[in-house]
Amino acid sequence: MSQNGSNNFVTVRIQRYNPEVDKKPRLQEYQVKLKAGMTVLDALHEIKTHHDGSVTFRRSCRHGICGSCAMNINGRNTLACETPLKDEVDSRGRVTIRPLPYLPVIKDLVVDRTTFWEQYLRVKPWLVPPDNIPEKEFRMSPEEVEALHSAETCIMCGACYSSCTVIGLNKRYIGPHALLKAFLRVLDPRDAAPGERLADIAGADGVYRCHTVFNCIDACPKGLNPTQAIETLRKLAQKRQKFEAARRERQQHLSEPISVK
Amino acid sequence: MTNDVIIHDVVIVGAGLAGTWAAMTAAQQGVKDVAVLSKLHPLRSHSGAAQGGIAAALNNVRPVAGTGPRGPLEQIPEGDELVDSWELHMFDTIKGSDWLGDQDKIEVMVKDAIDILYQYEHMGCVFSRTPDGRIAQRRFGGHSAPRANYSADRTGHVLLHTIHEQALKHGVKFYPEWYVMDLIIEDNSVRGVVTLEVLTGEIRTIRAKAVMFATGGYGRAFKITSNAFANTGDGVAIAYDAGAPLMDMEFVQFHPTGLYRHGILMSEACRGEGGYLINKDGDHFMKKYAPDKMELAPRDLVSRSEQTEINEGRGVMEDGQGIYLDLRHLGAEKIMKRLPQIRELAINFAGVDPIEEPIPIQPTAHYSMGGIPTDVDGQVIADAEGTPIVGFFAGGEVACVSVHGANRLGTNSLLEASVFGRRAGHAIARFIKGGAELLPLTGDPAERNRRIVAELMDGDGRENVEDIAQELKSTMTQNCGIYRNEAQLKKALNDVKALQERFKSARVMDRSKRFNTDVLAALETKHLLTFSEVIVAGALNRTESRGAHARTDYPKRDDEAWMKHTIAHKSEDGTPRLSYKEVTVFWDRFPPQERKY
Amino acid sequence: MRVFQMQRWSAIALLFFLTIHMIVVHYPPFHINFDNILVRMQNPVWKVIDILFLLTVLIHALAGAYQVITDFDRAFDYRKGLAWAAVVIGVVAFVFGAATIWSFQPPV
Amino acid sequence: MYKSTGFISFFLRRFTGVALVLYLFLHLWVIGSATAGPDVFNARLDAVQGPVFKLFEILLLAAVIYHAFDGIRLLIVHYFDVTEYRKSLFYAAFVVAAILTIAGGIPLFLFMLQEMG
Ligand SMILES: Cc1cc2nc3c(=O)[nH]c(=O)nc-3n(C[C@H](O)[C@H](O)[C@H](O)COP(=O)(O)OP(=O)(O)OC[C@H]3O[C@@H](n4cnc5c(N)ncnc54)[C@H](O)[C@@H]3O)c2cc1C
Ligand code: HEM
Ligand code: SF4
Ligand code: F3S
Ligand code: FES
Repeated sequence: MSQNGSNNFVTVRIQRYNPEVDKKPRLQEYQVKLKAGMTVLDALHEIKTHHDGSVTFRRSCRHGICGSCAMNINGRNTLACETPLKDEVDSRGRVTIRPLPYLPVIKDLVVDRTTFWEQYLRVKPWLVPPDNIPEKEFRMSPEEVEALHSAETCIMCGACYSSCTVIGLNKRYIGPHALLKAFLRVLDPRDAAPGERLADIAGADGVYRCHTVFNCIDACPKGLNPTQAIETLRKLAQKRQKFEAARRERQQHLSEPISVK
Repeated sequence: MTNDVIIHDVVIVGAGLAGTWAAMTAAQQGVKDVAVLSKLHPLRSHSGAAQGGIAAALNNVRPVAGTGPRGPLEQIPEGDELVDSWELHMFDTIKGSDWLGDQDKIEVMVKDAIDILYQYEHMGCVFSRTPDGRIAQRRFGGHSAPRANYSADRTGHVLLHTIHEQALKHGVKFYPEWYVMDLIIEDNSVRGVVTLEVLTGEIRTIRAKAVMFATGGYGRAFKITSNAFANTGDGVAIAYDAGAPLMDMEFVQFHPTGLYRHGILMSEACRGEGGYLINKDGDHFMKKYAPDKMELAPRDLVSRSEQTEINEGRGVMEDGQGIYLDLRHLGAEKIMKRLPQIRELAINFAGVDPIEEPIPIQPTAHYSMGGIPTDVDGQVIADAEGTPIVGFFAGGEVACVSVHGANRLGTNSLLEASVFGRRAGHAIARFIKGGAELLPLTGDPAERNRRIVAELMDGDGRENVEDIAQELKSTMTQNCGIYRNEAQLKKALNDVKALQERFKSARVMDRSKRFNTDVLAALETKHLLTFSEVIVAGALNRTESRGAHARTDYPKRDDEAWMKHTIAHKSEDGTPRLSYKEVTVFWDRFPPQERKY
Repeated sequence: MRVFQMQRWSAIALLFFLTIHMIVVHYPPFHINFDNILVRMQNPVWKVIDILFLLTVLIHALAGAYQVITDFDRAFDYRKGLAWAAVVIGVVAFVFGAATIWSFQPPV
Repeated sequence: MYKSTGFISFFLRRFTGVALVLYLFLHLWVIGSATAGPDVFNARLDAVQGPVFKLFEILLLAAVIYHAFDGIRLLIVHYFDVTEYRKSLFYAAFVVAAILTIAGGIPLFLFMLQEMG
């Protein structure tokens, strides 16, 4: 952190575009005074409230949990609220902010996520519980839960989705976020429909459309790994019957204590 | 401009836990036409930010015998003696509320708690687990047993995603990014809402047989807050303007551990897991203020202790306004496993790795105890006599049931939002199936709202909205914060009024219709100004200290005069008219006691 | 999905065939003419290897081309037709290539 | 366009893949002349073995080797849990491909000079 950054100004370049009035996007520059601990989101706020109220972006929680503020900062998708401004300043004192790529722009940094949510819905994100619901909780071992954490942490920010080259080419692809969700449900011992899920994501627009570009991992602000989830799903899809049988077997014992070794 | 009116059986405003539970439950009960409006995409709701846990006396873990109040926990072996009960949970909540919570309602909440937790689990919520596979629990401030059920430090996140998915499964219709700006109540019954579709800027009326408000809290009226930008108390302000009362608004909880300067929450789970608070001299000062519970005393008490340390010159950081939260002794493994998000936040925002350094923190405005008064079924109450406003429901942080009284215990609000959201869902279903009708409207309510927006966009005012908001937050923090007195509160009241006046000539910078967040910010600021006046008026009148309301000029609790709820109505001239309502107390079971920890 | 699997298995097979092909046919570099190819082709094992090589490379190439094309949003709807086109091209090319390999016969 | 090492590797793999397919069919057509007898075959092959074509062959070699090693990298990712090393794997594939291209290119280049000289 610069000791007293009071004299430092940063040139924040924001891509401006309102498709209702503008022919094409343009970059607009704003000078922002760099304060200690300032995030990119703080800078955007500063600009919006004191320079130009028409600069438009989404935000809410401002600590990386709601998923609103994903955008493209210096060519990289990330959350504006978790990105320190000073880390992004280039040698010419500039930071460039654009909307998430590959998605239609609604206004400035706000993008239309319709396809993103459609794919989320498409994998039926809810749990399908088994018939024998116990009076108390289903028993799951800490290890089983651990495996789910890598998917349950997803905040649906879309950084991965809009960095994926395949999404850039084809919006029919389910996409890393929704496949990660599918992974969460498939691996959950409480889910009674892993077979249908695996069948659904094994089509031409599912796990086999992923070309292992890895952008999704690099973009994910939560450090998640959709690629590995997709690889796992591919393997499980290969041995669907066996997996389903194992699941049925596991579900016989869902209300029994896990035996501690 | 479109004048087409949208019609639904049920309109729920807010897609946090409370709103979504209500919608899902109503749909499950067979109400076909349920719409949920939210100014954010549902999954962006602030419920998702909750970290620590959700309370319920499940009896899965207990303290290891002989290790004291901060020792390790272990799972309770099958068949062993239980350590917790809903009665104990009830007592803790009453004590936490400083005897201002309605005991009959608290009883409903703590009993429902157990069942709702299992329902969450059956719907797929990914909880952390004990070795034998039960839901894991941890300690939380003010609770005398480990009953905070959690999922690492992302509890709200997993609950919100789970319930949202279930609502989708049950065919609830969501309107994401629709801002509700007005509520229509005529002849004491609800008619619908006026909305601004953020994408297009169109202002429309939505008519409905039942309307529920679940718009969350109002922490944004303060400078340092743990609340999201969206928590601007729109619901309380809109309902108040529409003629509904507000209850106990002066009770605002300050959380002891907000990240220094940012206010971002460092979950109470940090202390639940064994973290310490230390001052400039390295003292564990909580020994002084709560010798028994220490760091795990309730929030109002811990925040006041910190503020006292700061005021007496023992704070840390350059301006002495901070305190240290020390986790180092927990060790890297425990921190990474139980508090991963906390570590990430500390590194990202304070540049401090809690494994190696203590985290600078300060008290932060966190939770709104007050709100729209309701009964246990979410039915909004119009006055102290309990007259219902027909068809109007509320739940979650926007409502005041009241189960939290003067101070909420951590983990009780996710619970409240869930339990009373679900109950409201059932009540709404009964209401609709009982033959509720779509009532007619007089005039075009959308029109007056269009004029408000037009005035903001094209008026000739020159006040900057953000400047007004900042000044409001400053005065609220300085004069209506953790400690208050008459002079400060009078100043705050004057300031708020002056700012309300200035807001009349406020004007936004963005003049386009499409996705105009500048207009939203202006409307939100208007709402902040509206309910802040109610907070201050209530605080000024209440000449005692109770829970989160700490008057330096009246430092004692006064059960004789003040064991009652504040009710505020908007009077003709726009100022709040205050009246009071008795607290429900089970005198034989939980009579008021001195509150010591 | 089948195309994906075909792509992987043919890739693994190609690793083997292509390496042989490169080493044997192209190194050390020499001036290629009918006769010096014929020397090798007199051994029928080479003919079998070359035909298998031809088969895998065609599968891999056409599966790859199919993937590349169907990655585009607009082509995605026509993927059935494209798959059949690939099969037809593959069969024709295979017959043609196999005939070529066959024709390396010593003059009678 | 989202630029990253992931994108670069994808683009190169794709570009080389498509180039190789085009080459494959050209190649089939050229040597397909064998069906018409040794004379036609020799004539057509003479036409494509000039120095310029040798240069093309070096490029072709580079394409094959890069594509193959990038493909191997993906196969490794498919069958082992190594996404963590994605960047190192990419650089490794690239470097190995470059070395092999040079090693294989030198004889071709020398041969080209020899043919010319
Ligand atoms: C950082 C933090 C951590 C917390 N941790 C815990 C914890 O560990 N345990 C616990 O029990 N509690 C915790 N709480 C409190 C708890 O999270 C909240 O009280 C609870 O989530 C409120 O839920 P809700 O459904 O009432 O509202 P919210 O989740 O806030 O949802 C409000 C909804 O209303 C919508 N809305 C608001 N205004 C409008 C409008 N004008 N038009 C349309 N829609 C509108 C929003 O879009 C949103 O969907 C925490 C709170 C904070 C701030
Ligand atoms: C040892 C040799 C080879 C290996 C290991 C290999 C491996 C691979 C792999 C793993 C893919 C899948 C990429 C994806 O799905 O994203 C692929 C794609 C492809 N390959 Fe190969 N390949 C080899 C040789 C060839 C040859 C000789 C050709 C051409 C004739 C070729 C043409 C293609 C094409 C067109 C694609 C599709 C492009 C793409 O998906 O990016 N490959 N290869
Ligand atoms: S996987 Fe990561 S990048 Fe993708 S939506 Fe989830 S949190 Fe965002
Ligand atoms: S970026 Fe896209 S192609 Fe696959 S590995 Fe990630 S989903
Ligand atoms: S504002 Fe919520 S993730 Fe950035």
